[in-house]
Amino acid sequence: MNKDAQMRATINQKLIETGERERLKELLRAKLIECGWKDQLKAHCKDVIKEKGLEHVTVDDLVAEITPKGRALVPDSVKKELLQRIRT
Amino acid sequence: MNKDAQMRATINQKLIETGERERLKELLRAKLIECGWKDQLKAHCKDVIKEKGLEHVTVDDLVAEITPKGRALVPDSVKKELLQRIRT
Amino acid sequence: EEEKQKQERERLIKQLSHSVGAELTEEVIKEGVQETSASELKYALERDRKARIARCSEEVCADVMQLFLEEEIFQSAKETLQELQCFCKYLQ
Repeated sequence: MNKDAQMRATINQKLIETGERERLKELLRAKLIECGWKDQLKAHCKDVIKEKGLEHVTVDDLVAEITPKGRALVPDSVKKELLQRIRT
Repeated sequence: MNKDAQMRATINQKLIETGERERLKELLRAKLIECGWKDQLKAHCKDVIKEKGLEHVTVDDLVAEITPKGRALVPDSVKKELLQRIRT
Repeated sequence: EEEKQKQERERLIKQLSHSVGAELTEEVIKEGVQETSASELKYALERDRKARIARCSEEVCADVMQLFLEEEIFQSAKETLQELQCFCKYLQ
């Protein structure tokens, strides 16, 4: 294992052991609701379903369609806060 | 002990006893910092570390690599000034 | 004879001064080289460690975010689809 892989494993282990990984997920969830990400995603889901027709769409189709937008809609401030929390 | 060795011992003893030896070394250190010798040495260290790779270099390697340059980089004016101080 | 002795003494002092000067210079060079080598290597290792922490933290952060988004997006898609299907059934 190279040094980077070792370091990543250490950071991950620490996040799990301290329960920080779960706390981070909670923080992300709260932040994304707060900034309207969840609502925007839901609206986008509805648009896709409307466009394709309820009978012809599966969860997997929907996931494939909305994932790029879902990623793009995450505010930089949320990404930064997450990174900050992982670094410290 | 021949005459030369005797005189040499006397001078050295006098330099140590009067604290002049340490003062001369201090003067030399200050002059080397002032003339940029230390900075050049640092830059050379960085080059060697870059060239050899951080994983493959030890303090002893660095010492061996930069000592010749360290000697060559001492300005003549500094050597002359030191000599002048020793004589007086 | 006196002049000769004086000259000899002068020569000796000059020679010894050079020798003491060279000795002191070599000592200071060795100390300086040792100190600089040790500190530069220490700084380089520290810089490397900090850069690695920053790089790996970013990678871990990206992984955490990706896994989280995968779960959330899947949940959102599933919930929205179920919601609309229920609504549709209700209308029918």
